[in-house]
Amino acid sequence: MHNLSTAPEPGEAERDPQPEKLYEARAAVHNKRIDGPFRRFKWFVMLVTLGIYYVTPWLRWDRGPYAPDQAVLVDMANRRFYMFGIEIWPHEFYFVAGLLIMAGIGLFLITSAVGRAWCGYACPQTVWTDLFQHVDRFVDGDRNARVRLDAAPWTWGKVTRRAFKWSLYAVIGFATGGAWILYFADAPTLLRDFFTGQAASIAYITVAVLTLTTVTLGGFMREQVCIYMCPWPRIQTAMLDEKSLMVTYKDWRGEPRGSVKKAQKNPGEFGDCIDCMQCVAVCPTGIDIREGAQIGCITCALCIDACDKVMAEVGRPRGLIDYATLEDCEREARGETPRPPWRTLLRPRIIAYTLIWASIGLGLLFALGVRSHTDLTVSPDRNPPFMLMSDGSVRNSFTLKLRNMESRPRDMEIAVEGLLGAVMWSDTTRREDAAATQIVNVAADQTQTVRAYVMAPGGTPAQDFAFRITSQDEQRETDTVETRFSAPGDQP
Amino acid sequence: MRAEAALGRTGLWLGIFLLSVIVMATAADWGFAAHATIVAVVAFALMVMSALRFDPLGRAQGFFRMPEGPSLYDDDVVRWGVIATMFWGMAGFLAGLFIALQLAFPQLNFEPYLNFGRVRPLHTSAVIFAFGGNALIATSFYVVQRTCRTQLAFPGLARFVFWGYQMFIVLAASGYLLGITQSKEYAEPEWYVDLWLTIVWVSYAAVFIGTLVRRHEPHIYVANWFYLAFILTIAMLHIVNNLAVPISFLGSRSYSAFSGVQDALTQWWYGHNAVGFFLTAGFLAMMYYFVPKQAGRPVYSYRLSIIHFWSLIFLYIWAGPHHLHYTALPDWAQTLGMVFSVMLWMPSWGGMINGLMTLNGAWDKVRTDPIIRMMVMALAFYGMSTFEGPMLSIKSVNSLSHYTDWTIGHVHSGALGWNGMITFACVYFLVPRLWKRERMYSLRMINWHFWLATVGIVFYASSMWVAGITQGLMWREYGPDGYLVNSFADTVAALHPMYIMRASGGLMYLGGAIIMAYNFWMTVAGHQRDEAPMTDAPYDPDADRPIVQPTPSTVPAE
Amino acid sequence: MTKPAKEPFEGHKKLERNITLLAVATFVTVAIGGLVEIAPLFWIDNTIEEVEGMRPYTPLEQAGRDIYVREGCYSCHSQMIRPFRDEVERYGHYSLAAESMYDHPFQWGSKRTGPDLARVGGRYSDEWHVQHLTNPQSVVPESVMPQYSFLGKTELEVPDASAQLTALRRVGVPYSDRDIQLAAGDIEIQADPDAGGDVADFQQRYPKAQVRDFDGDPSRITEMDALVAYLQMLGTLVDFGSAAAQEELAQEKGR
Amino acid sequence: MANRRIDKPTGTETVGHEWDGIEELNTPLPRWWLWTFYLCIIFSAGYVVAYPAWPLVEKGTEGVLGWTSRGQLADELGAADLAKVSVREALARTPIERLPEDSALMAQAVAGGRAAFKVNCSQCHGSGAAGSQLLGYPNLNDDDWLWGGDPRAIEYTLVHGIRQAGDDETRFSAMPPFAGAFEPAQLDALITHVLSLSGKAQPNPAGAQTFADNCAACHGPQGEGSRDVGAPRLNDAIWLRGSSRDDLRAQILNPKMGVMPKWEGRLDPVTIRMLTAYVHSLGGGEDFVEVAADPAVDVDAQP
Repeated sequence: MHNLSTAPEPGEAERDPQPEKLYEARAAVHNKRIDGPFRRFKWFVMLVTLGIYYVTPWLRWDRGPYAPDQAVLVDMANRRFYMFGIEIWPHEFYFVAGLLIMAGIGLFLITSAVGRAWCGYACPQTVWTDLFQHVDRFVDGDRNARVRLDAAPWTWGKVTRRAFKWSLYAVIGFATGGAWILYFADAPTLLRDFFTGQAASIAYITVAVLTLTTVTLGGFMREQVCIYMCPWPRIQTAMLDEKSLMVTYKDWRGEPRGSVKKAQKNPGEFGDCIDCMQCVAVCPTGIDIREGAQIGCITCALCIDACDKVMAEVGRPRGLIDYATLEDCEREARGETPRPPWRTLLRPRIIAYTLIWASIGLGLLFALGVRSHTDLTVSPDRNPPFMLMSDGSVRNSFTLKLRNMESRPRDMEIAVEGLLGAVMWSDTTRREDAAATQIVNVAADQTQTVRAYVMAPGGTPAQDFAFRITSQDEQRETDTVETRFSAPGDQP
Repeated sequence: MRAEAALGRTGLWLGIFLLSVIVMATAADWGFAAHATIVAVVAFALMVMSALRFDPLGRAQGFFRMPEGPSLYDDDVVRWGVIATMFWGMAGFLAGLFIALQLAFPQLNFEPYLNFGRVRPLHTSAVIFAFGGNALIATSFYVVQRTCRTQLAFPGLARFVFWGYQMFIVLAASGYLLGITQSKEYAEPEWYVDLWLTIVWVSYAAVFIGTLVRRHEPHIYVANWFYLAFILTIAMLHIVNNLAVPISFLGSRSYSAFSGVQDALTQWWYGHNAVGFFLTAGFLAMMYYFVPKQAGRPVYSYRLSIIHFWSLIFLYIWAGPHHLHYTALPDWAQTLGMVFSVMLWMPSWGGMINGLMTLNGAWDKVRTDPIIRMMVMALAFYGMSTFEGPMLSIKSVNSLSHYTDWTIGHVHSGALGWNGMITFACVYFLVPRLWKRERMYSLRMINWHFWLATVGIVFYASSMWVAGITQGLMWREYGPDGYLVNSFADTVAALHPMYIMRASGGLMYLGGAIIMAYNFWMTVAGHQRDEAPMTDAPYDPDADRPIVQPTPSTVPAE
Repeated sequence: MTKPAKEPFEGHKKLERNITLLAVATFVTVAIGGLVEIAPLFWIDNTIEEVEGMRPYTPLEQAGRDIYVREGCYSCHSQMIRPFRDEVERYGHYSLAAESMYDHPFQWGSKRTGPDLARVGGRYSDEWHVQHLTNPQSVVPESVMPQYSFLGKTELEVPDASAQLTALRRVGVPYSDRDIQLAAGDIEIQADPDAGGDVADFQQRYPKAQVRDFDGDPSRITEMDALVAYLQMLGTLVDFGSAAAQEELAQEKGR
Repeated sequence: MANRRIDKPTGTETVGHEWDGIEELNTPLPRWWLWTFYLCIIFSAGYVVAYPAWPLVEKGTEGVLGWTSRGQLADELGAADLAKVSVREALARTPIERLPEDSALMAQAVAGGRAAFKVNCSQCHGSGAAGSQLLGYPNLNDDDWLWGGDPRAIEYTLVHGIRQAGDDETRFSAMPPFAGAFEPAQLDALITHVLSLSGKAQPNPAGAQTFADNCAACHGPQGEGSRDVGAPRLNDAIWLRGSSRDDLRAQILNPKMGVMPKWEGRLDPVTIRMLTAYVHSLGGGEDFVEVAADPAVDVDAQP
């Protein structure tokens, strides 16, 4: 692959094969500016993704006086994850597992429907590489100027230019890392603290690390990340089949290649490809799509834009390089008409993925919708499991955790159910006030630990019973937990 | 002549039978007696069969429709190895699914024999040593013959290696259920089973090295370097880690020669390198032969092979202490374990790069060749878990991840993704060639297998990753009052949904393996499914260059 | 590794052509790491801290330990408290290497599906342990632990307690001749002190040994007795009461 | 090598060997790979200098940072203790009987007391504070108190201990041994009577007489006990040293009397206060009531 990433000139394949160097340096990719529908789409996706990334932390969401008002916030200190109207607690982390699985299946779905579209448009590595390539173009000019500058000796002019370019890299990197930390604390406060030197050291470290990695990966390593390091290109490649959309050079139409002049001289001998190398020149990963499928192709389709433009200029039909499935290519090569795109999209595999993906999503939504904002956990004392009181009655002690997931304080009633004659009191009430129920106030958005003492008359056998909590507001949410009352002579 | 041989064999089995009956009668504990019984039953059956000149192997070979007559290479053992790989694989996956369900639904423990603590080593040993080990033995015998252009040295010993290894598996696995274990993870078998394995393993080394000595190629192929490193290192690890003193030579129980901190480090020196040399070096050897074969492309970089081979085997051995971060192991050893794991990152990735870049010029096949697809996925998972591994070895990460399900997820992304997938790919490559069929019964079914396995891994890895982080965070969660928030039982309760998701991932993975077994059986039976064609690398007899008859003129093997 | 004039890695071809060289080079390469890391643990003195109180396990505790090993408890329970604030506050003082110096094999574990057990001794009552082992969910409803009710129904069988201690002595546990000689009787004494054995002598040989009927069934010695005896001993031998010792541990460098 | 060739799709030269149709390209190492490898090695080299890493003869290298995992823990625990300073100060200021009014502070005290209890008290009272009937360590979870169960009484017991020689204020009482004092039948009757006090046996006049003559002075006419002299209550369901006839016989003839260390001087006053709060919170704690308004006087009145 290494030589595919160099800009191949005609005759390059016969270069002198003297591999005397120990390692192969990365050959820089200087991709040419191009305009066209796919390029415009790429601009659009870039704006949207970067926009989401930079704007999200600044969105506000009113959650009342007891919770932060940042719309999307990962609150590590209090272990809460806020996303608009949703608030996830640590014990609900399975939502994250669900989301991860959805992300995985979602990528399967996208890949089988439209190939490596993720790689081509939405992947952060792609978006940032694109951004850095625009910086290159802005500072050093388009492809030819950059190739020349690369080869030129290190004059002061070149040094200044490079310094300017790399400081732009650093600014982008810093902005990337800087925005990241805003997701983990109140954005306006953190931003102020950051520049006044009052933020936590972890914030500075995170920004430093992310700046460095952004500049290294986006500014310098670029397509090498996709080709060598990232697992997704391989996994996605493995997921493609003959019905997947890929950027394809239609070799039966293009070959043999010949310039317009040659074709005019010898009509009928040459294919549509005029070997203008525009498809190679615009490629952000520096590959030659005409060599067929390869891991370096992230299917950004810029070569389609380039080729279509050239075809229009020379007056040949567009689509010499085009999104196509292998099946359609075979059909087209045989002279049949390709199938309409919806037939490719509506195949069983895609429908199956969509169903799996959607049902997990619906399941999660359902779980979110019906989850109670009141939650109770009970752990009985293990040592001693029961206690004989002086009047012969039997007492058990429990640690209850009452979770109030509403952002306002609430009173909760704790009741003992299914234990005849039992009374309870807690660490905040007096034993003299023991009764079958107790009221506890739970602070907003907090878990309240309550020691509950349950006492049953002497002779009560060991048995199962339940605690039930009921919120003392109009919702009257309840949660019931079964547990066990131990007594002398308990044999499980 | 044949009668004499049969008589001799009968006598041999009779001897073993009598010996095991004596052991059975005098055994100090009933577990040891049970194992002696197993040996006695096998010996008795073989004795009767020998006496009746009933040829069970021949019958079985007929049953599995193995090709008859002499062939270019000595592939009999390889065929048996492929069957064993699939059989133990299914057994191991099933055990894994069972224990995954036990963690979600503890009612599924059936005391005492099917309690989690006894089935868990059964699962790990079945997948690592039975499934992985058989795959390694079978492929190494296949590869070494072809890359050396010679037949196996000591064919009889090679058969002993295979059947002896199966005996080891049966004794080990039945031992776990009976409660015979020395409790060292991945080295649970007791002293006498260890001794037996030592004999088998030394024989294995003899066959393998002997074959290399007989080679008719001047150079030793890179796959064989890895196989060699795997065989030698496993021998070293196995012998040192299993040093023990039995209470009685007629009892199963023994006590490890080392104690406490020394025992711990020896064990994880062993345990980590069971991963490093069994599951990495050995499987890289498989990769180095089967990926270029299936892709029909040259290996990407000879130089990379050299650098990554030597750096991998040198560095891997040091990484054991990262299993003991923040334990009572001295800090200096922990530091070494961490830095060597970090340095191991690039050497590990060297194998991935060499495998994947071998596909340069053949990437189009990934779309249409389900076997290559599996290999690519295997290498992708190899890359991911060898990145995750060094990351988990960093002490601050490890302080959160250790003791949690994150480790379990990490291990399985390697085991299911890398070892499983590459083994399946090799099996699909081997079966048509070994049974002289044109192709597998169905290439589309390979596709199904691939998808089920992949989705299964997604479920498994994501749920365990989240479970691990949940667990790690909940353990160290402090309330505003400065005291711990969660009781241990709270963290157990929080994992329940993740355990169910994990089990469903395991079910899918097992489902894929069942499809493979069916596909295998139909292929062996000589059927070909009528289906839309897919690409495969067809068998090319010209590539099989003929074995050079031993003549002095050829390049001498050193 | 290479001279510039030559093709890189030309020297390696020698190894590729010679199986003996290749095998020896491979073996040497893989042997180094283990030697450097493991061997010093046997000679560096501060590997195992000097603490008071460690003693070999009583035959009953050792029998319980064998059951712990047999049931694969290490699959889910660690016996290694790491020096972290949360672990120290949850489980007790962090584990020392000295505390497992007589553990053949070690039981530090690698996964905590259940809690750490390094200092479970004395935390819960015998009755709790018996009930919990018999039916874990009856006392901890969230638990995913298997049931071990058969332990209470199975008579403890130690074929030859003396041979057991002899084997342990061979691997370095300092049992005295008397310990070995009295091993079988010691099991009875510890699990059934009222039967008339010389309890004082036993406790003098095994300081801090807890002597009682553990499983609530004095009529016989079951596997439950042995396992509970082992669990109740865990982490109780070394006395961490003295603050000076802790400070010394915290300040020791080069370990 | 004779059969080197250029591989067409990649344009790279092969090494020139072939095994079963497999060739090798002589591609140079990817530079980023090698450099990342070097970086990892440089990082490791720095790390092993900074941290303890290499085994030597006597010990391992110490690392220039002087870091140890145990030292780090000590620092962390120190920092955590520091964070609790304000709580400790508040506890030192608050008289124990006013503590239950401040539920936040009480919760802090209970949590701290739980930790201290595990270290200092669980050896005798058990980690669950359930004591031991066999060994006569009182159960602290129930509502039966030998010396009083309100916060002040508990703190007093903790500070001065029970039957501690050398502390004039220690709680002290002694039950005389009655070995040889009773005829066997008389003793039997007495035991029956004592059991009858809590409904475990039929009343019996002979025993009642013996009880009134010998025991009622301390244990009270109905066996209600006396906290002033630490005489256990005999008419409830709780038995410190067992309720079988044999247990009672042994205790009458040759009474065992427990001791408890005085914690003053061993533990700081705040820790003692936290322990008090914890023991009080176990479920049997009594409210501070006017009857025991001046426990110091009561204590002083002891024999």
